[in-house]
Amino acid sequence: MTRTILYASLLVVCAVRADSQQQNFDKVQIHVEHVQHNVYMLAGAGGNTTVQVGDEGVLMVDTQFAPLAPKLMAEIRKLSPGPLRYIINTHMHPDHVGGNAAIAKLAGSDPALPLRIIAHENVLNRLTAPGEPRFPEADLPNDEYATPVKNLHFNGEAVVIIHEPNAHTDGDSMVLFRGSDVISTGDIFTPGGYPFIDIEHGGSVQGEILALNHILELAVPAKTQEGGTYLIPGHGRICDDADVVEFRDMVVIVRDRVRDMIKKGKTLDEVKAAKLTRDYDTEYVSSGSFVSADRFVEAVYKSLSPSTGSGRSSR
Amino acid sequence: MTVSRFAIATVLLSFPLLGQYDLSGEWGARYHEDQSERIPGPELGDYLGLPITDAARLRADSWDASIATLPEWQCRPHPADYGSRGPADLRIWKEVDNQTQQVIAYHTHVQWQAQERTIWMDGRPHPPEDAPHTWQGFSTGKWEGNQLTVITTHLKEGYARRNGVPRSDRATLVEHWVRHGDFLTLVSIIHDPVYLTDPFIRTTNWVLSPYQSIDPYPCEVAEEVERPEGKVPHHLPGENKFLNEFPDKYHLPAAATRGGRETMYPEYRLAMRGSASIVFPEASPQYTAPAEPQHGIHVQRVRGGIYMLSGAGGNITIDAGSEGVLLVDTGLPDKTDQVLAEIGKISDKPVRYIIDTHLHADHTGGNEKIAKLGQTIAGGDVTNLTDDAREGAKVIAHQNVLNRMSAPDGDKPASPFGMLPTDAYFGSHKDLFFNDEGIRIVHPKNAHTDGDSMVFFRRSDVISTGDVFTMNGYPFLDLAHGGSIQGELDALNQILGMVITAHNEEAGTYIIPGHGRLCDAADVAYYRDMLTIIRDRILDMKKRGMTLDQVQTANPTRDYDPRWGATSGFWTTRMFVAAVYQGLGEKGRP
Amino acid sequence: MTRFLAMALLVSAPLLAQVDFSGGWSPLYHEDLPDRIPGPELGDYLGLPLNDAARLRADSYDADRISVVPEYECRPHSSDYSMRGLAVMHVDAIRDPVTQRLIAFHTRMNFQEMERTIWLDGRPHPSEYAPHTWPGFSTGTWQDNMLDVYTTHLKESYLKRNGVPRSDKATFTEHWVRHGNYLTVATVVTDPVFMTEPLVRTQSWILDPTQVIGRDICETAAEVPKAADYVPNHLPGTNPFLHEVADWYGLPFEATRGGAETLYPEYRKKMEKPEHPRERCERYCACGAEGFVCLSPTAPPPDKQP
Amino acid sequence: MRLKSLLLMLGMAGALGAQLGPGPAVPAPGKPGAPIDLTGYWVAYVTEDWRWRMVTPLKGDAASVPTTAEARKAIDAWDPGKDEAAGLQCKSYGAPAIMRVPGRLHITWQDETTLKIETDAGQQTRLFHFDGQPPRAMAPSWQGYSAAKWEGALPVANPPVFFGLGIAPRLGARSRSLEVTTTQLRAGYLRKNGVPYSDKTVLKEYYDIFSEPNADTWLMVTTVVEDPMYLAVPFVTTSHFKKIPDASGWDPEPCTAR
Repeated sequence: MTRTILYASLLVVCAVRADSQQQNFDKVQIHVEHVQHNVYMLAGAGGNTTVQVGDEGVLMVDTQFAPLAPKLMAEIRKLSPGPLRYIINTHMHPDHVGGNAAIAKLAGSDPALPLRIIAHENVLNRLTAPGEPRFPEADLPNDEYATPVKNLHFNGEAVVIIHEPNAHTDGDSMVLFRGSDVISTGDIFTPGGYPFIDIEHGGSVQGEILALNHILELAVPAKTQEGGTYLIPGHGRICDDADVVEFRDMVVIVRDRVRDMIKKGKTLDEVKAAKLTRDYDTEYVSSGSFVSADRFVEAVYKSLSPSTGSGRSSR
Repeated sequence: MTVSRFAIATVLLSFPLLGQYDLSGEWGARYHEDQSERIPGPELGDYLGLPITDAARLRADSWDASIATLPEWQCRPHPADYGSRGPADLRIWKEVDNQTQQVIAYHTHVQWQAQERTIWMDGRPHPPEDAPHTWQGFSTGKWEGNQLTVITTHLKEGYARRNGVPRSDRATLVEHWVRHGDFLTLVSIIHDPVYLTDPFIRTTNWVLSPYQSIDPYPCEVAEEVERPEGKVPHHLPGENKFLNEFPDKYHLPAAATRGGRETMYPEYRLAMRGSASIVFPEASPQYTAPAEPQHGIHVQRVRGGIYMLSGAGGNITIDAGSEGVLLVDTGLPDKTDQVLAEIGKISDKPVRYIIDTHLHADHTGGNEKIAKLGQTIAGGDVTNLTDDAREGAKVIAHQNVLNRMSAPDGDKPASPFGMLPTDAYFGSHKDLFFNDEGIRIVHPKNAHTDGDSMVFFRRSDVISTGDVFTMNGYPFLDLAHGGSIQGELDALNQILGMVITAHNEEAGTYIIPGHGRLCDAADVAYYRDMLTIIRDRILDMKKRGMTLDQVQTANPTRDYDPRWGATSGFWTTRMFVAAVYQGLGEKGRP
Repeated sequence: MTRFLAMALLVSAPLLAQVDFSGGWSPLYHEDLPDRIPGPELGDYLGLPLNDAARLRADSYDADRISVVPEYECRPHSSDYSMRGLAVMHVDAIRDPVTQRLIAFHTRMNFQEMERTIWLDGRPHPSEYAPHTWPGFSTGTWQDNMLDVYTTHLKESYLKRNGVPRSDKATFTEHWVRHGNYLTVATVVTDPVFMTEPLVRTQSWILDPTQVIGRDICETAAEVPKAADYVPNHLPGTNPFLHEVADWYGLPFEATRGGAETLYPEYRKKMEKPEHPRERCERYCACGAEGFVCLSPTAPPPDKQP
Repeated sequence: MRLKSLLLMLGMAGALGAQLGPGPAVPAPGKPGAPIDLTGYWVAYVTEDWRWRMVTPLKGDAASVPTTAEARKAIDAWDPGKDEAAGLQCKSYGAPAIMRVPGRLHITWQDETTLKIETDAGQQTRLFHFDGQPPRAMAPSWQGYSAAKWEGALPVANPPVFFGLGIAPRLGARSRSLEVTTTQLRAGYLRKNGVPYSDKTVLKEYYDIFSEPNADTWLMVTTVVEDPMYLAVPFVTTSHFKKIPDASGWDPEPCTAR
């Protein structure tokens, strides 16, 4: 019974989040930041957008919301006049896939080289599952993959799309631009706030930790643990290896604390009452943050407790 | 007055050139010869009219069509010599030097897999032997009367017929293009010392078709078949059941379908009717284009600050940039001065790091001298002592290399202290950040030896593999130092896992082998397929209880020997087969 | 020619209102030497205006993390703590080649080669999306002979090397002033996440013309085998070492927990008696005295009261 | 044309001179020339050497002080009882140490050339004399005799002669710092647990003011203690005080030896 209630509340929250964004889109400014070599970050509303430009055309990771499409395309056109060849969706949430159709329409598509919307198979499954909010056909990925890794070679560099099972959701993808040495992590890594572990859509804290450790394995920092591989998080500023370490440690330490209380047979309410994350709340919870401390602890609790642990990671 | 004489001279000068024909235009293919072989594709076992050797025949018999679904082969295009045999609508255009209005190159675009070739007309030499080989090779052309004669070298391994008949990467292609009004004829002659007994000649025709438009041909790899890592589909010798399908269906004598030079001559019809004593004409000699003579050290730029130096023992990778120089391997000791001279031409900065891919002397010979001249990026912790910054370059290698080199090895004494690695790592990998790019040193277990390292320059997209991958012969499995066939195969598959090709399975990640030319993913894929097939054959023989001698006499590698085998030297084919045989334990994972 | 002279005079005039900090400076560890060189004791939050969140973060810190988590091995001090650590400093003045106007000071500390640039040419701070770095982004303005430096975009780091956190939302101001061969820098760290009020500290250097700064190279090496998701930490309430500093130095345990009120003189009246009063100093007593190297503590471990 | 531009330039130089402040670079001594306002109430903000200032350190603990072997003997011989008996409770409140004692300062101008600093901890009073006279011979005392001056224009190595045109010589940067030299000190303690300084000690102090974006105003005192007998090198510490609006929290208490 409780699952459906939570499920409904989540939907509401999702909707609310989407709606609350609805009205003030016209005030949203797109901020362009050059990350490294031919990769740029566009921050507006919702998830960050990554853009890779070069002589073969443009590749986008995540497209935020439909009303922002004109502004996003305007900024992209300043970076490159080339054709938009690929859109990669890091996962299914509306603040990352919302603009797919609008961007595709604005960018236009050459029939010989059709625009490809790439995402993991589970994203398509989730978006077309009954009960999910209806998405227009054009928003949906048209080139889903089911293997651990999907390789592209675009704009003179290797683009490696890596599936991280059961982390933020069960359809997460990270994009490594090997030549530019930048990783677009999607909502697996959100330096400004607690990770949103979406249990209902297959997320789990074990998968989240494995995904964060995988980022650390992929990233090669330069001198004094800084620079080298740069990371574009789902939300928040451009980061590097050291920022991910702090985030990973937080998730592991909170997991240790919740696991310790589960071993002692504590209920979810007792765990919440213990305020296990009070030393991290001042850093990761701010007025606008989407994941409250309780919600994060609840997701960790659900992932770890054997009975309802739906999103256990297979890897 | 002077002006006119000049004008006349130029007119005279250019006159003979006008005699050229112009081949540019859109040409529609005509499949009026071998249409069933060219469009639907050849039947399995159909080697009719091919002057192939026994080795080629075994290669073709072992070929399993489903190999084409391996990720490495899904987007493989037809190489230059077969482009005209597949769907071959053609577009030719000229590239003209606008100063001299001379034709400097002809470009061709073939419909299947949108393959493009450049035929250089400006008389430039062919690149040296260890330049990378490509699908379309390196072509130079010149007019002989109304015929354009084109010589093509540096071709990747391909096929004489796409039912598995191999064409080696040591082949040379000679083409003659002739235009008769609206008809274009191509005579293509393949000289392949490895798999052909005679030059193999074929002709193809096109008709001018100005309204033709050739579509783009994007191809992207997608792994759709669930199969265990490292599996390569092939038939064990003698177990290919499809070979007699072709003769039965078309009522042909089985022997004829096995090909061979005799089947090319009219006299063969008599042979087919049973008369024995027929003398066939002598085989004419195979032509090999004169590659630029390569003696001593040769350095070529791979990409960014990465150079490959060959000719000093094992290949040496030089990474030169703002922070200094990093070397992968240091070659033979007696070549060190030449190596240092070449490095000096590339960068004036000191050598900071030396990475040893493994312990053999042809890769670590120069450690002592080069390291001593180098200057590592080091220094006292916080004591501000700067003098130990000049203790020489840092030598990085796997722990096992240090263990083996610092201990006496049979009768050989331990290596001198200066040769030893100064910074040994253990575990699966070690990372460096040098010259503005991440460098990942990967340790494959028990491949060539138990101390192998492969170096992956991530942003330059180049991998130095050491002797795990060598283009000049079978891999030297050093069992005494921990090498093994299974480890070797895992290492090759690990390389293929890191490699991402640009288009049509070519370029993208470049690979510097321990010995031989600069390669890319397709070369490694061929090498991995060869080794997997040989391992399967020997494993199968071992399971059937054959002893090592019986296996060696059965000669399971005879179809690869002409290209990779050796009958003398320190690593012969028999020693290779023995190493594989011993490396496969009783259980011997397939 | 004369117009040129006039221009030269005009241009050089404001230049003079500046002080040259360039040169080699060696740190004077005449304050908090045991805390700065050997390193702070576990649980020693003396003199830090911490809030509860910071206290729990510090209590959960396990010093083993530096060797077990490879990403921590080569982590340098960020620019605020590098004033407190091994601070042999070299300062270079960067001048615009055309106008010879001072546009930046470039400093380099010997520990982990911490380099930073203090921009004096009035350039703006980068956007909120720009990456944060260990040295942060610093701009300076002159107040006659005092240089005020304002730094943002700092990575998360520490106020003390025993786990007391300093968040990446902190800003950091410095005030550089030179008196003859003495350089004094007041540092003010404002961190809304972990501190209830700004932390002000002051450090001094003396000019050292014969100074040599070498290299301090660090390469991570995973020497301790560990599970992928293992981060050494003490679960809340299980850190056994928090009473050590109070026992060793005969201090009231409450005071070692830090907090803004312990910084003011009136706190001396509110302090309780130490749980384990001591007579003589047993640890780092002569740290800094002539010819005495205080790297090895002399005291036996604290008497383990129940 | 050349003459006009020369005059123009002279004019500018003159204007320029004015812009840099009245006449010679060195400000007038005492109150009139004060580039910074030191007056008011200040509270010590103990974020450094906490356990050597807020509590009496353990006997023998002289960490951070570059003591000589001679000083070690005196440190081990410290006996608060003996000091109390001899009425020397204020030994650790002498000028070289007073700024390290946690407490409040009240700074006022006693007259045009004398600055007065009173402390509530130990109830000490220091007088900074700006009159520039040589120190008057007096009996050594806890606070000694302090001669003060505004640093004014920082000394410039070699002011070049400028073509003899009388243009103002090159000026050092203007300074806002106060420099105080204190001599004739009575032997005392740098710290409450008997870390000694001898009567041959010369104390040099620099006072600076800085303000923070959150409108806090801070006083920073850099103290340089030179003592040939007990200090191997000059002992340099810096203390900082936050400006407080009024005397609230002023808590005068006598010296204590413990």
